[in-house]
Amino acid sequence: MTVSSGGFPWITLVVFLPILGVVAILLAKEEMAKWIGFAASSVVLLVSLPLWGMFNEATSAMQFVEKHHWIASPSINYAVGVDGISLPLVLLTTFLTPLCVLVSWTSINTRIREFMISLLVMETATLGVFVALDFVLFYIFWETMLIPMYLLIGVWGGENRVYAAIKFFLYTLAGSVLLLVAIIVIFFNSGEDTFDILTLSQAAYSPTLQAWLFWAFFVAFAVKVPMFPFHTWLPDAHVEAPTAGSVILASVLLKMGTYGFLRFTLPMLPDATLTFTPIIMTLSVIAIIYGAYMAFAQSDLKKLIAYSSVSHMGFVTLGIFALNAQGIEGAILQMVNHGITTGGLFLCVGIIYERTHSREISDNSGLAKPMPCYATFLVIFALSSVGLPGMNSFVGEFLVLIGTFMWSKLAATLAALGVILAAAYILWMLQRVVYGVPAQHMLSKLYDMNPREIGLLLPLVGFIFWIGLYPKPLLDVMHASVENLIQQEVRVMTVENPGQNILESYVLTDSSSFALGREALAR
Amino acid sequence: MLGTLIFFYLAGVIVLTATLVVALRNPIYSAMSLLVMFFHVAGLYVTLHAEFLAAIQIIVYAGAILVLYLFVVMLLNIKGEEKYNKQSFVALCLGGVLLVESVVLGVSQGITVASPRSPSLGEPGASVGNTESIGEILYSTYLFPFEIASLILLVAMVGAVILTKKDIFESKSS
Amino acid sequence: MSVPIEFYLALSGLVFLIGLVGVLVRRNIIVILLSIELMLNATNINFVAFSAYLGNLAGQVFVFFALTVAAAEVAVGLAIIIALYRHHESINVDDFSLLKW
Amino acid sequence: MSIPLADLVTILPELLVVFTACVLLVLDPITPASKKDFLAWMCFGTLVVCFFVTAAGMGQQTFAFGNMVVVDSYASFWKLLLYLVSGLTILLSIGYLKDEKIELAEFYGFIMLSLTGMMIMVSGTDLLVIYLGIELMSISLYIMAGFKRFEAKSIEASAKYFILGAFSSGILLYGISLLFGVAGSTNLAEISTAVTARGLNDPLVMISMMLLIVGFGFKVAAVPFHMWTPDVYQGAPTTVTVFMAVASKAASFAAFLRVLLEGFGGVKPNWSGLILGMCVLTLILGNLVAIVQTNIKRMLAYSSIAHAGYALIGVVVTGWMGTEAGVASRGVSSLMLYLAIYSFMTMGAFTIVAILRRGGLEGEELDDFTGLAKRHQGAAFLMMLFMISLAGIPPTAGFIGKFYLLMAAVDAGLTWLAVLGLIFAAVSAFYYLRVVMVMYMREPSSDQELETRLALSPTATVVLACAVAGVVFLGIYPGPLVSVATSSAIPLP
Amino acid sequence: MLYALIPLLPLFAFIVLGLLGHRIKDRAHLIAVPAVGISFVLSVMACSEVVDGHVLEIPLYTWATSGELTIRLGLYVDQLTAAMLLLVTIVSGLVHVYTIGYMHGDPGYARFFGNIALFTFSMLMLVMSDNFVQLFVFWEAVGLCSYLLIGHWYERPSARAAATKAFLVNRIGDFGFLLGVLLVFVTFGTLQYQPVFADAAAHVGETVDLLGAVGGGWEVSAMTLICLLLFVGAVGKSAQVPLHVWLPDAMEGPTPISALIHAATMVTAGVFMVARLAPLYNLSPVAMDVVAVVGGLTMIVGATIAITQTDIKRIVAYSTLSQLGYMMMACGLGGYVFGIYHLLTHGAFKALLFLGCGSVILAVHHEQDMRHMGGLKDKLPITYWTFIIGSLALAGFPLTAGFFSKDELLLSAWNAGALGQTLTVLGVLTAGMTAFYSFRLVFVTFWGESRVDPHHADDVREPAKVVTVPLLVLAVLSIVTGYIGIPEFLQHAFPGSEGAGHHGPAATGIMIVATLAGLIGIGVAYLFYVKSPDIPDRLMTQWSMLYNLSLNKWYVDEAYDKAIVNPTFKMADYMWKKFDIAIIDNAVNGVARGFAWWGWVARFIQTGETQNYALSMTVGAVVILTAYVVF
Repeated sequence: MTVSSGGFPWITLVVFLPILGVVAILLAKEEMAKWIGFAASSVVLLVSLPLWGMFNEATSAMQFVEKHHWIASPSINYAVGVDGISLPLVLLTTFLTPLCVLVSWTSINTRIREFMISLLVMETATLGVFVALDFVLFYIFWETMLIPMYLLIGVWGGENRVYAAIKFFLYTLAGSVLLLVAIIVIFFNSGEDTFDILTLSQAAYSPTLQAWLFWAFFVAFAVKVPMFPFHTWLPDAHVEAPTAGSVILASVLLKMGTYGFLRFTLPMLPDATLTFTPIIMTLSVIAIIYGAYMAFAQSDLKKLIAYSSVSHMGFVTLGIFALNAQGIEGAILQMVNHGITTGGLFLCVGIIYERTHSREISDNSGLAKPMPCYATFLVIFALSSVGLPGMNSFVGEFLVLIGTFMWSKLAATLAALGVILAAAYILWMLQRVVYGVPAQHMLSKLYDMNPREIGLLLPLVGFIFWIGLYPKPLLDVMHASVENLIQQEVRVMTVENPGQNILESYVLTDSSSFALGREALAR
Repeated sequence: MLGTLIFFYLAGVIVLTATLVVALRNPIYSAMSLLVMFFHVAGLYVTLHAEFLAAIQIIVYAGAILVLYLFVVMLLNIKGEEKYNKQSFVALCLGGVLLVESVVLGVSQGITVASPRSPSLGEPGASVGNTESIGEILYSTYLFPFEIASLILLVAMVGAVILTKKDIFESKSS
Repeated sequence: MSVPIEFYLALSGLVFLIGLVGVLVRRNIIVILLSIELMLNATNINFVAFSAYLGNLAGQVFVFFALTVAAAEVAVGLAIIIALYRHHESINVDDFSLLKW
Repeated sequence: MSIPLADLVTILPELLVVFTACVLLVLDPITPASKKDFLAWMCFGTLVVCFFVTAAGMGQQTFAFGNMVVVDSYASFWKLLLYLVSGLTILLSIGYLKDEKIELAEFYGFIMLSLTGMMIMVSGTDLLVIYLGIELMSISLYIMAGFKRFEAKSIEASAKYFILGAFSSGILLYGISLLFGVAGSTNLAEISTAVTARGLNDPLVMISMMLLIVGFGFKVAAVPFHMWTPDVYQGAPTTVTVFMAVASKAASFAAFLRVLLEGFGGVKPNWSGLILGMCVLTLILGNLVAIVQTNIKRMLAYSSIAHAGYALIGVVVTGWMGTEAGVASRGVSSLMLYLAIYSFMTMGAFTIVAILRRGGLEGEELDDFTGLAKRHQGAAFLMMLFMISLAGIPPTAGFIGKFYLLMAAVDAGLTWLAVLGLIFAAVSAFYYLRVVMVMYMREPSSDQELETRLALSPTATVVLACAVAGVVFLGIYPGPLVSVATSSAIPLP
Repeated sequence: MLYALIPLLPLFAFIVLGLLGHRIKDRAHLIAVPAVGISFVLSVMACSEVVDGHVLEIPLYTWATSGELTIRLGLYVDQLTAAMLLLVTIVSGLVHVYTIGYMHGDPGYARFFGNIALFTFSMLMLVMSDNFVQLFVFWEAVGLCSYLLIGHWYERPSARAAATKAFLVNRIGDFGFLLGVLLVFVTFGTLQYQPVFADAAAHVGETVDLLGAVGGGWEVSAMTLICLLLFVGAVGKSAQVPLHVWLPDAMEGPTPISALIHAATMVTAGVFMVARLAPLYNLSPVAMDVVAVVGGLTMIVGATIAITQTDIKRIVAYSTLSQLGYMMMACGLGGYVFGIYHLLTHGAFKALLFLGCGSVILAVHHEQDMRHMGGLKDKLPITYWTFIIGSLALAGFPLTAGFFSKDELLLSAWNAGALGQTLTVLGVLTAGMTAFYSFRLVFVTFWGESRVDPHHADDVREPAKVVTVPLLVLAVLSIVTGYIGIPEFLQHAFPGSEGAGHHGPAATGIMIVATLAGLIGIGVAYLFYVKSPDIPDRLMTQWSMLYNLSLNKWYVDEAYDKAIVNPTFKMADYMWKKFDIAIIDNAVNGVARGFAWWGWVARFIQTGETQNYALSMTVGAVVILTAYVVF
């Protein structure tokens, strides 16, 4: 039987259109591959746009829901839908994939067919992760994503690609081991015969169980994010991956982890969340500062950006576990921002790599003269990742900092330090790459960007300034869902100390959440 | 009383010869002592009123199988006097452990066998064991296993041919 | 019946163990097969003893089948030994270990 | 003395298979070498027929030959699986035997006979019958393993298999003899009543159970009784390896489970703990050693050990103390599901190995796969698919199989076991992906380009098609198979 | 609503130049200058509207909402803002004109105009903003502009470094500023000025727990913390000690920039901010004192360094530093009106001085060291005379604008209690030094015989009109601004801060002393550099220690490099290699290697010998049986 939304199956269409593209590529000739790839991904983008238009900001409920029975026992459904949390990420994904195809236009010239296929499968998998409303479905997409990424890195990557690919694959796979078990445990403890995420979010689990599940989830998500101690796969993967790979990796893949926190950890394990918030916050702060600090030491552009990603994702987790509207909305916004900004940076690196075939800063210095247009774009993206006001990242970081500040002045202060560090390494990078003196042996290779490259960077710049100058629309999409999410926590906290809504409990007594956490643990 | 004496004689020889089979360095001697043992096992069967089996024991085991062994030994004329395997000590220990443990178990819990099916047979094994009744059930109750056994023999036959016949493939492929 | 069942059990157990040890200690395949025959005989002793003790023929029939199987195994086994001998000019088990690790 | 017709009808599939085998052996000498394929197709046809016969009788439970044989949905499920596997093996062999120059029609005969043995194993309810079934299956396999007589490895595999097999069946038989003493019969039902009556710590019960577990543990290749597996799998002709790895393992598991549940259902705590230990060891050892293998057949052998470990999780769950009936049957069904899925992916993987030829030999070394994606995209892609599935990564069937096993484990309160299993699934991903890596991310040497070719006979294509269909379809829509397995698990207590 | 155009016009100019710059090239000024011109006119109108005390509020749009946070952007024009508007538009306009000549033929001509247009926009938005976020946004935006403009000639390594340095140091300040803003939100629940000012008084008693959820309970007064944090931003932006190091280096940028950004407008943003947030600062005496002290320190430090520098632009830069010190001090002592007053006049004459330097530099072919100048007063009459005026104003010579503003500033300081009076003394001292170094500059540069590089000693001549006209205008302004009653105008913006009585002994006393100090300074300069030029050298050798201290800017830069910059980079590299890779990553790979190793070990169980296999089976059996026996 079918419990469909009755309406047109938008989500399914968006998610599985890329697969159609794959089929088309298989049928067509090798030369056609990239054209089809581009066509398919653009169509997906076009189809995904109406979601934004038809999205109802008023409700926190899932929208465009489709639900079909898939497996009878245990009842697993094909259930998809979006809310204010997933919608931005879905759009981000659909928006970035065409760019990835474009940037690979000339840089990928071996096995184009397989490349495009991997890219499209990747898109389906990632979209699936963001829209899945059934835990098993989610996990399936979550894992499926590994394969195409593995190939992207391993087949089209740099010198050390195999090592990076296997490391990426095994690390993330091992991470999600506990996730699967946790899913099953939740299933048996929820008291209902369903893997439906929303239903499972409503059920109440004993604090001790929650504590276990929390860490099970944590490992899986933290590896993806990646959070501080689990970050070492990122530099390798980023450096070795082809440009498109890096972009997808940074812009979409990392978001899965933080999305996981938002979608599962917070709503399903409120007590445990409150209990362990301090730990996560600490880790996030460490990630912010540590990542930024590591970036200082890098002479390889991609490595530098990779470590900066660690730092930026630290802001996201920080915001999420601030557990208040500003923090979480800032975090979601920051996911999008990081996608755009870091994506842009990687695209830039890819463009220059195509010319000089080196990622070393020393080889790619002084581009302002020979490639003024490129330099401009690079500066814009760099400044955006510094979190310059008027650009996208500032909004996210600002909100996150507000949220964190309510939780702990100290945490916010340290996090803000990260912003200074970011400025330091990014500007230092600019000073060398953009303004420095060009390396003589490279001069001949430095020609400015062609229309295709400009075309693929312009939209990103557009977003940077749109979000930077008028973030309200994007935020409005989130409000309802985030509010609903926070209510989950409030429910718990009011159990702890009635008559206090979450904001007060943070603003008035910063330490309340900590205390509550302890009690929750004690129970 | 007499029965017990006979049993102990037979058992003693059986164990002895069995040990010799394993202990003797020369395969031929081993085979020979196995032959001796087969006869005594057959004797044991007789004391248990399984005359038919006793006969088969002699015919099949001693007559067929063992001869087959000797035949192969001769065919491949293996020089005797082979050493024991390096692991023999470990093996003996393990065997000992198994023995001790089963004895311990047997003594501690005591061994009880299922109670006789048909008490009507006052002196057990009197009527049973005669060839007729065996044949009877063999072709009625145990028909199905009987057929399977025939298949096993078939397989063995064909398999032996395939494995041993020289230039079988050449002839096929030509 | 004069001889208690335990004696038969002990006997068969002993023979079985001897056979088992034999399989482990001898290197000549033929002797190993002989040891396996010991194990089978031990089984048969059990069956016959039980069947006599319980007074049902099932045990004897089982011996009958076990015997058949033993015969078949011997046939195949010897065939394999011969084929093996063609390759290795030896029938000591530890002489052939192409396949390992 | 008359043979009741009903009984014959009940075992109609067995009769058909045997009949075909005999006909084949008769026809073989009189058919010209060019026509041999006909015989293979004859066997295949028979299997198709049997498939429908069994499928039609699915659901009801009929005993035959005085409760020696039962045809219930449990047995039928396995039989269907066995037909499928044997059929595919036959199809694969048609081409393979030619390539390997061991084109003997008897081969198919052996497949049919050993299939008979397996069918008897899965539907036997009397230890005598089960034992004979095992022997029939094993003896055929001994011979098939040595089929490449002129190759030392093949014969060595055969010999090792034979010696250890005989050894284990000796042990098994002794166990049966003791049980006979315990129950006064070899019928599982009576055994279970006797065992239940005597309870846990009767020495005879204990020893006999120990011996049975050793015997069956050998057949299903559970550590520490697994050691024949790598050598035999590597040495035997690949199609035989497939047959052993899939069919005989499935049949052995089926019989093992039936004996444990119907015979020793009363003393579950007595064996579930043991099986748990074996299960853990098997998981760990299989996966660890597979990491360092460079020969694909051997690697797959170890992986099949590891998979036996996963399947054992199902067995453990059925016997785990404190699990009520629902959980137990979930264990059984998940085990059946897993083995069914495992058959597809293993079949596929071995098929690729069988059809990939370098020089005159088959490409069984990891190195032979280097840069396969360059030359034979299709084959490389399929191999990747099977590897992914074996590693248990969605959306392939392998994931579904693991998923249900883990469900069962967690349901039985063995969460840690589930975690362990998954950790080693991650480990296994390493060696499975290495194959993918070699195929996709390494450049083939120039001579390799010339030497390697794909001996892709039409029949082999069919096999691959089936395997892929299974791996993908069951991965995306496992519903039907799941429900079949669930319903088939019921007859066991 | 019309006044929204004041900032928007420069923005428009920037956008046009940014997109079409490569087309427009040398005609860039045709877009930029008119834009700024019109916004000047509009500013005048705006000014005239608020002159009678009421304010303009122009809401723009809601920027973002999140939870209980709502940020509305808008423009807010009161007298303070109006005055700043005028200053910005005038100086910016003149600098635009001046640039036409100064940057003529520069490859980055259009880019340059684009950037200063952007700067003008940002600066205007900054002064007009009506909430903290907007303030912060443009606070950083102007920083960005200065970054881009300092780095305009990025071929020069020094310029690159200076740009980065400026941005980073500002970032450090902004870090405090940002935290201040956050604290404001947490305390007041809003970020709009008016509501915050409205119930500022209500929150005086409040304290915040510094460590928050981390525990510890370290309570401090919210208001003070807010003010101090925000002031950190001001310290960075207005180059107060200890974050002053970026300003002198910023002189690497083209001179018009130095005039516009690093003298007249951006660097004064800090002072402006303090004045703008007077309602908060007034509530926190502690913060006020800190502001005052820091200002005073900067004042004296800047002066002491300026007296020994030889790069003309740096001299002026350091004087800017110390003048900013004056203003900050004034604000800290509650004399906002006079702080801003001095800010305005200073804006005029300091811009004048910079542009003067510019035209000198232009004349002597981008030579900045005054030891290679001299005797220019005949060759560059206009420059010379305007420069004199500027210097007089800077030295607080009677009847110049500088005289009035500085005088009233010191007076108000004197009336502000003990701290105020000590600082006043310092102020007078500084005034003396100021006079000294500014005239040292004049004498060495324009008097005496020419030491110009002989190659182009002969073609040293007055630059084009576009350069000289702005000089004249500014010269006029640096006189006039003293007479048009700016303080009275500003009074409205700072209720309750009626300037201390202009009459009475204190007033006259201060006036006389300050003037005298100025005159003495000039005299000494004359003595040293005209009468007997050997004195300086003698002093130099006698007081070499002090001399070097001053010459090397108190070694602050070196200290920072040694203490912070270098260690940071070294440490980073070490951490990365020795911790990230050697420990964390190694642990990760170690796990994988571990599994592989165990596999490698375990494979040897598989000896290939059949009987070992049988043995292992037996072992299995034994183990099982033992298990049974034991359990």
